[in-house]
Order: sequence, then structure tokens, then C-alpha cells
Amino acid sequence: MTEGWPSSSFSADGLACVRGERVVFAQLDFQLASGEALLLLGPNGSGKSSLLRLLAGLLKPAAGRLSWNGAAVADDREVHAARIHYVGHHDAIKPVLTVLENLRFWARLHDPDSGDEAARMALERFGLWRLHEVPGKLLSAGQKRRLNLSRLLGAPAPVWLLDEPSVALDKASVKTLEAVIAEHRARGGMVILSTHADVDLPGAQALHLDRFAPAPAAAVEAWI
Amino acid sequence: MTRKQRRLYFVLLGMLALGAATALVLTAINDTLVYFYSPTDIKAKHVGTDRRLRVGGLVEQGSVVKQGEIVRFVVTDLTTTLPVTFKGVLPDLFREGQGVVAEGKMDGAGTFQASEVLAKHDEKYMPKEVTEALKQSGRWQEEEGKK
Amino acid sequence: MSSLATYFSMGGYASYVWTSYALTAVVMVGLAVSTWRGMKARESELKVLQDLTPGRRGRSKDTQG
Amino acid sequence: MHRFANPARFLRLAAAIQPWTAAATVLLIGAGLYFGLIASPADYQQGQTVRIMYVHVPSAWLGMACYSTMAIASAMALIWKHPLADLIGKSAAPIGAAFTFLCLVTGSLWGKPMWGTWWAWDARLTSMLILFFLYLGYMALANAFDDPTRGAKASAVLALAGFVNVPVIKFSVDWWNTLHQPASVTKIGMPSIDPSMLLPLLLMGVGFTTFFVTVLLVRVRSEIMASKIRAIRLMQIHSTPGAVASGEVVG
Amino acid sequence: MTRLSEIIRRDLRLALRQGSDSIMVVTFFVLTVVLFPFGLGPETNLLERTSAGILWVTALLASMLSLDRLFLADYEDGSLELLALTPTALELLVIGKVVAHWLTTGLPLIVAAPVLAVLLQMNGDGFATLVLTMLLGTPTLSLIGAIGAALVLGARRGGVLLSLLVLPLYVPVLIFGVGAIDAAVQDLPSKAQLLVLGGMLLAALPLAPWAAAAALRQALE
Repeated sequence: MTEGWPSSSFSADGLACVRGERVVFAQLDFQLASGEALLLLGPNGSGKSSLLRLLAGLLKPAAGRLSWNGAAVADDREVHAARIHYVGHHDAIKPVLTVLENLRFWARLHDPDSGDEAARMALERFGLWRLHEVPGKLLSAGQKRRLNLSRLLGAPAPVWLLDEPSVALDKASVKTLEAVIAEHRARGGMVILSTHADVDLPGAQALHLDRFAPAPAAAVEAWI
Repeated sequence: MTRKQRRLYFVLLGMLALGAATALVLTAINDTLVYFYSPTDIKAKHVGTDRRLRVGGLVEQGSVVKQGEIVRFVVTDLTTTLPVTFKGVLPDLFREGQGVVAEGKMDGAGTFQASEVLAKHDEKYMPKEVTEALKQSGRWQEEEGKK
Repeated sequence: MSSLATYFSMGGYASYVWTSYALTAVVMVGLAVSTWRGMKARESELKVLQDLTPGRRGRSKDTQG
Repeated sequence: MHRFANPARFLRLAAAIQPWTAAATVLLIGAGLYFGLIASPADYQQGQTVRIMYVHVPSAWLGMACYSTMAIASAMALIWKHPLADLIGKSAAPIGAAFTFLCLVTGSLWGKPMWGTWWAWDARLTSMLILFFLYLGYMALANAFDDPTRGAKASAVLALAGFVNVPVIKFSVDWWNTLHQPASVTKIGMPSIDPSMLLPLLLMGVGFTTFFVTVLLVRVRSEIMASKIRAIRLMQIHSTPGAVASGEVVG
Repeated sequence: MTRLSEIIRRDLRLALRQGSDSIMVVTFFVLTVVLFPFGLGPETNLLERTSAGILWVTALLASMLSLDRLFLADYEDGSLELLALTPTALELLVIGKVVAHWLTTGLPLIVAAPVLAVLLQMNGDGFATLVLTMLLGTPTLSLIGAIGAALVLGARRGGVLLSLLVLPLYVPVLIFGVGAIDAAVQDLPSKAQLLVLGGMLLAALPLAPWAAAAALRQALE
């Protein structure tokens, strides 16, 4: 954990996304190097969540390609999965498992060698250690979100894909998240984040997704 | 072990399982799976009287005797014969020399008490004139053995 | 006329033979008609939509073709 | 823009083929009916009921051919992500279900006078019945999602899983019970069926097939239009902000 | 492999703490089987003859009962996305979940089956074969069911739909399961049927997780 991530690059080239039968965005490019952050901006439905899911590998791009250090990500899904952490809208917390069990399961699934020490540190960082034996069903929305975010520290991964991580978080927790992200970047990690509320990402690139929306006619054209 | 190797390992394991599955099924087929028994099977197995089963074979020529609603006939597999009694309406395709499947039980006297008789027809389709012409020229072959 | 009557009686199996053919006809014609109607309905719906959508006029030949 | 093949090409092709297949269907089935009902003799054993064969057997062929079409289209949809393949699978299913149903009912109508029963739990009958259930499952699954592309993908996986299973089901019921006669026409070179009966059977078989092709083409056209309609609707929703709120989208 | 055991342990723990599923499945099994004597009449002969069929059909329905929960909870709370993003084959995780499902539902059915066989007056010769067929057959049911459970994720009325999809595919298992028991009861060799059941299990072992994983990926898109 203490040593940094090797210098790498994560880039998208001519990415297009079709949801349902609609082209959400097309010709989308970005390039991200170690330590950098990318902030996704745009109105509802502009495809921020879709882009994050696409970057995670949950969606397949309709066109274009994603590369890691120049090699196509699609070549090896498992290697790609090992280098990302994805935090989506759902918190993936089992109500009958305790806080620690919830976190440990995901940490060990991501990296079977991850120890209890990392889990304890992660929970302490997000202020959940005193609740570690409490079952998930008793947590508040904010606590659930913090537990979900603590996965980021439970097992290390260089790329963090965060879909509106500040939802349900109070001001203090947002500060914690900002600090955690800053440390991650300092170690050479990358962060791609979509947000409505203010999460302060100093020096982040901004990607306005509405600029990649196809012309209305083209959106239909794809199907005609 | 790298990921590529592991994937190959998984695929090989899967192939192995499929191969073993095929082998098992083929062995099972060689063990002869049958559903209805021939009269020979029934003679050989001494089937009890309480078990419902099916007998298949040909209706022996000249064996059909009708007594009101009750029909008696003999099913043969050309080696062994088995007398059958049936009460009810026979299917139109039921003929002497034709295939038949009867469902029922054996009675104590060695007669098969059928509760249902199904005619089994062959895959030949032709007009009457043609079959007669064939019979006259001696090229007509009656159904041999059971299907 | 009696030869016609024997023909329709199908050697006593009239009900089976004619029911089979009638049912087949009903299902096949029904399938064809419902398919055709569904296609026509969508065609007209698409026409209305395309006429409403600016810049999409004159492309309806695709759908008919 | 991306590698979606152009359905317009399909539409042009379909429009070119369609009148011919439709005409062929009318001619073939017309001739088939003439030979089947009038110009062919009765069977030496089954008498006039043999005429049921001319609708029963082609229905059975099509019932199975449709499933193969669906499975092949599904495999293509899953491997190459071709949207047209999804639409072909979805369009073929109701046709296959209709013919499988016809096969079952006409078989029953044939079985009653000949075998002496409306229905026997026989291998062929049972596997056809299960095939019918597979069709129902496929159609139910394809229409069970709000997003039609998701329905298409799920049903494609199901069609393939079913395709693997069909031989297994066939094998199991074959073992389970057997009464139905073996296929007549499969023995190449020496069909055990008289030419006077083979002719109407083949005419009807080919006629049913061209009927299937015609209906399939129309259905696929219809599906293409439906997805165009959805695409235009979606475009309206997303290109006019606030339209959803004012409720003017639903047209 | 650690990941496989991890997911089995987690699903078992979930089943243990939530409790109800296994007990419900077994209760359904017992109750439905007990209904048959009421429906058929207590005639010993008839019950004896149909016992293999009754047990197998009911076991099949019971194991289907819990099937729609297999992936649904994980799908709804977002766990499935994270499982799909685990750096390992999704197929392996599917196997893990199926194993856990079988341990919590299939195994209790196998334990309950001989007891119910006694109630149905089954000939004692059939007991060993009954247990053997269920040992070979119920994992196949879970595996095939996993495909169905993955396919109906996000569908309207998924539970009902699931039975429509899965039941036709269960037919071969049913036929050979009952066939083996019937043969054993009649003192005929049942080896062939058992071999086929084993063959089906072996074939389903690689194919079903593969298809189910494909279906899950579709569901997440």
C-alpha cells in the first residue's frame, strides 16, 4: 500500500455507447496518466453512469476502444477487473452480514491475499471501525455509502471509478473522501468521478459528456 | 499459473467433463434402454402380476378372436408368443401381422390383461393398388420382427 | 352428386381430415393476416412520426422498400 | 458510425424476394392441396386419413426448422452483436410456435382414428410438446423486459440453451416411450413412401417453407420499423429537454 | 479457488442467518408429497407404484421454488455488478453460488426424500437408488436452474417466467431419475439410467455456468 503505483496511462479512443436503442454518446476520447483525475460533467441522461460502467467493463462499447498502457482493455477482462474499483449507485451491502464481514468479503474477492489489517484501516479511515460488528441492516444511508467507499482501501487498485460517491455523505465524510482521493493520486492512482455535488478534485480534467451527444438525426440513423 | 494458462485449464476441464458425459451416455445406450418389453423378455423375467407394463410385438396371423367387447389375440416377436385379452374399442389400424403395443398386467394364467391397446404403424405409405401389385410380383415383404 | 358425397366423407374419416385442413388453414391465414396488419400499423405509425420530425421527410421510401 | 450493418440493405433484399416467395407459396400450396386431397390415392392401410400427413408432416418440419433458425440467429446475435439477427430470432418464434401447435393438433386428429387415442405419451409427441413449451418460454422471455434489446439478448441465450437441450430431451423421451413410426423421407434414395404420396407431401413441405420465409420477412420488416419508432421516440425525449415534464412525448 | 470458497462461505452464511429458505423448501416438499395420498386415495398399491414419480416431481418443484432468489438479491443490491467485476471468471462465481444453493436446498431434499418414500409405501429396494438419483439429479437441476434465474433478472413477473423457462429443460432429469428408481423397485438393473443422470450432471457442470454467466453479463449491461 505504501509504495506507489507504476506510471501508467488509461485512454479512450472514439468511444461510443448505445443504451437501449439510443446512442448516448459517440467519438469520446480522453487520456489519463498516473496521479490524474477525470471529472465527468453533464446533465441527466448524458451518459455519465454509462461511461463509468463502460470503463469498468460492465458495458461493451458500441465502437471505439479503451487502452491501458497502449494495450486494449478488452483483451483481458480479468486483468482489467483487477486494476479497477467501481463504486456505483447501489451499495452492495448484505443486511445480515456485519460491517466487517461485508467489507472483508469484497476485499478478499478482489484480492484473496488482502488481510484483516487493511480492512480495519479502511473502516477506521471512514469512521466505521466502532460499528464493525453491527449488521448491515442497521446502517444509515450515509454509513452504507461509507462502507461501500471503504472497499477502495480494503484491497488496492490503481483506478477508481466513482459514480456520484458523495450522495448521502455529510460534509465531514466528503472531506474524508477528498483526502482519500488525494492520497490515492499522490501514490500514482487514477480517479474518474461523476458528481452533482461538489467534490473537490484539484487539477482534475473535466469531461463534458453532453458535447459528445450525437446529433438527433444521427441517433436514429444508427438504426435505420 | 498465468491467467491465460488458467483459462486453458478451465476449458480443458470443461471438455473433459463433456467427453466423460458423452462416454457415460454411450455406455448407457449399450446397456440397452428399453421401454416396452417383448414377449421373450416377459417370459424370461417372470414378471409379477401386480406390475403394469407394456408389451410390444406383432399381432400373430389368425389369432384375433372377438367375443362381443372382449378381444383375444396373440402378440409375437417371432420367437415367443404371449396371449393378450383386451376389453374395449380397438384402433382402426389394429390388424393381424401389424405392430401393436399393449399396456396392462399379467394375470396368474400367463395371459396379458391389456387395459389399453395402441397400434403401431410402419413408415410405409402407398396406395392399395401398389401393394397388391407388389404382392403379386412377390416383391412385397411383410414386416419382420418388431420395430 | 353421390361421388362428391363419398369424396367429402373421406372414407368415414371426414371429421378428422377436414378438421385438420381447416385448422391448418385458419392458423396459417391468421398468422399471415396478423403479421401483415402489424406491419401496416407500424408503417403508418412510423410515417406519422417521421412527418412530425423535422429533417426526416422523404426518407419514408426506405420503409416501404 | 459504428459497425451496425445497414438494415436498409435487408429491407431492399426482403422487398425483392417477398413477392416471389408469396407467389410460390400460393402456387405450391395450391398444387399440394390438389394432389393431396384429390389426385392422390388412399393408403393401403390408413385409408383416407393419410391425407392428414400432407399438413401434419410439413408442420412438424417447420416447427423444428424455425427452432434451428432461431438458434442460429441467436448465436449470430450473441457472437457478432448483429441487431438484425435478434429481430430474426424474435420474428421466427411465433411462426415456429404456430406450426408446432398445428403439428400437435393434426397429429392428434390423425392418431385418434389410427392409433386409437387422441394423445399418447410417445417420444415424438412428447418431444414436440416440449418444443412447444420452449417456444412459449422464448416468446415470454423476449417480451418480459421493458428494454427490448435486453429481452432479445436474454432470449438468445435461452434459445441456445434450449438448442443444446433439444437433442437431450429427444433422446430421453425416445428412451422413455416409443410408438411413433420412424421418419419416412429421411432414407435418401429409397423413401418407403409411394411417389403419388410423396409428391403432395413435398409440394406442401416446400410451400410451407416459402410461407415461413414470406411471413418471416414481413415480421422482420415490422420489427425494424418498430425499433425505428422507438429510436425516434427516444430521440424526441432526449433532444427536447422538459418534454417529459410537459407530457408531449407520448405520440 | 480461494474466491470460489469465499463466495460459497458467504452464501452459506447468508442462508444460515436469513434462515427461512431451506426450511421453506423442505416444508413445501413434505407438504406437497403428503397431499398426494389425499388426492389419490390411500390405496397402497397405487401410492407404491407412483411414489418415484411423486417424489421426483415434487422435489423438482421444490428446488425450483428457491431458484429465483439465486441471483435476484445480488442483482437488486448491486452485489452482482461487483461480482462481475471480480478479477476472476464469472463462471467460477456462478459455480460457487450454485454449490451454495444446492447445499442449502438440494441436500435437505435428499435427506427428506427417504422419509417421505416410507410414507408413500415405496418398495425398500428403491431407497438406495432414490438417494443416488437425487444426489446425481438435484445438482443438475440447480445448474440448469441457474441459467433460468440469470435470464429472468430484471424481467416482469420473473418468478412465474422462470418456471416456464426451466421446467421443459428439467424433463430429461425427471425421466431418468424416475426410470432408475422404477427399475430398481422391479429388480431390474438401473445402471443405465444412473449413468445417463451422471452424464447429464457432467455435461451441465461446464455448460450451465457458462450460459448463466453469459446471461448475467447481459443482465448487467
